[in-house]
Amino acid sequence: LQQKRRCFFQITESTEHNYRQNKKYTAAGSVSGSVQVCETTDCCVGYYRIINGTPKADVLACDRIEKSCPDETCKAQPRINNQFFTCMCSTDLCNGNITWGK
Amino acid sequence: LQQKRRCFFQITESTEHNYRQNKKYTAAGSVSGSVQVCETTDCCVGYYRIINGTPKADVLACDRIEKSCPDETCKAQPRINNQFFTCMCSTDLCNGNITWGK
Amino acid sequence: GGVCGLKALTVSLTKLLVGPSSANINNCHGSCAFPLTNGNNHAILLNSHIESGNADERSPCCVPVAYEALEVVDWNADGTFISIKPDAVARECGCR
Amino acid sequence: GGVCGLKALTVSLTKLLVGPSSANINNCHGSCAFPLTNGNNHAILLNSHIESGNADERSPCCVPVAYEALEVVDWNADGTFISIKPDAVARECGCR
Repeated sequence: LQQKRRCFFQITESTEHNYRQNKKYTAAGSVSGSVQVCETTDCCVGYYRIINGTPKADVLACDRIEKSCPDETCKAQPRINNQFFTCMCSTDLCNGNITWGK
Repeated sequence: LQQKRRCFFQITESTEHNYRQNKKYTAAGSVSGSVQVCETTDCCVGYYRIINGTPKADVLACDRIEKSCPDETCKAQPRINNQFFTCMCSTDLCNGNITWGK
Repeated sequence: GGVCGLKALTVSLTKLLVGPSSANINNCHGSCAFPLTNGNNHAILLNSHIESGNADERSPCCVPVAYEALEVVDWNADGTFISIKPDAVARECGCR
Repeated sequence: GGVCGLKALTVSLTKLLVGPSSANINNCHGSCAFPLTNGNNHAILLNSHIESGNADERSPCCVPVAYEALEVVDWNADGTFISIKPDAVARECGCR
């Protein structure tokens, strides 16, 4: 019996619109507290927003969008001209510790 | 009070499909016997089929399709490599007497 | 010649149909280059891909995206018949 | 390169969206010359008009005619959000 992937879970209540849309991450697996047990993926993801030069976790969850995560640890990848960063990884709770490259 | 255009009316019961479709010509004006009084056009039309080298009237009616008829008399115009001929005209009962050009 | 839009185009129908002799079916002409004004999401993503240096990919094309039907006199072995031809007259253009 | 049809096309999304990093949106490639196999009535009439000697008219173009939506992570001033982008992935091609 294969163990299901466990990921850190967090969605931000920034606005009603964004929060409502991001509730869809809960469909990828059951959430208890800050941990989600993935039903449909082996990938954990983190989406970060850069505010005044500092990254802030916007979403931590089981993957719903990326579909692929070759790395075991969560390496930051820039998006939209460094306004956002994302990371994907394939070990339990790996999305709690993002690795920032140079 | 302008007089309504009168055209010769005839549709052929060649097949059920063609007859059903060509009943739509009756929407252009009321039919009594072989004459139609046009409600929506000033043009009469004739559609002829060439069978063994001889033209046979397939449809005579008030115009529904052509939308223009500069000539007073009905001059034959070839269609589909001379398999069919059509004529349009703008005087009463003018579509009963098609003029065959050389 | 301007951005993608509709222009009148009258075509002869005498070789294909018994009537009418001609009809305005319109056609779409114009540029679909960046910035794309009347494209959908696929066209926007495709243009972005091409602008990023992939010049060999098929670029968005200005084509009809909405049509009207045309009533004609069609023909078969038994004679002529009135027929409604769907999607015959272009009504709106877009980059696709 | 054959008649008008669908081909896979993977595009990078990292400049436009937060996720996914790339997606297969497909693209349409190929000939729409006579005889037209996957055209509608407008394309058939247009091709007939061009074949009759009007070579300067815009000829039918091989473009997507059916699409699927793509689920992405989009962004705004308040952060990221899951969004469904309609008409983002080409599913079927035709001559238009």
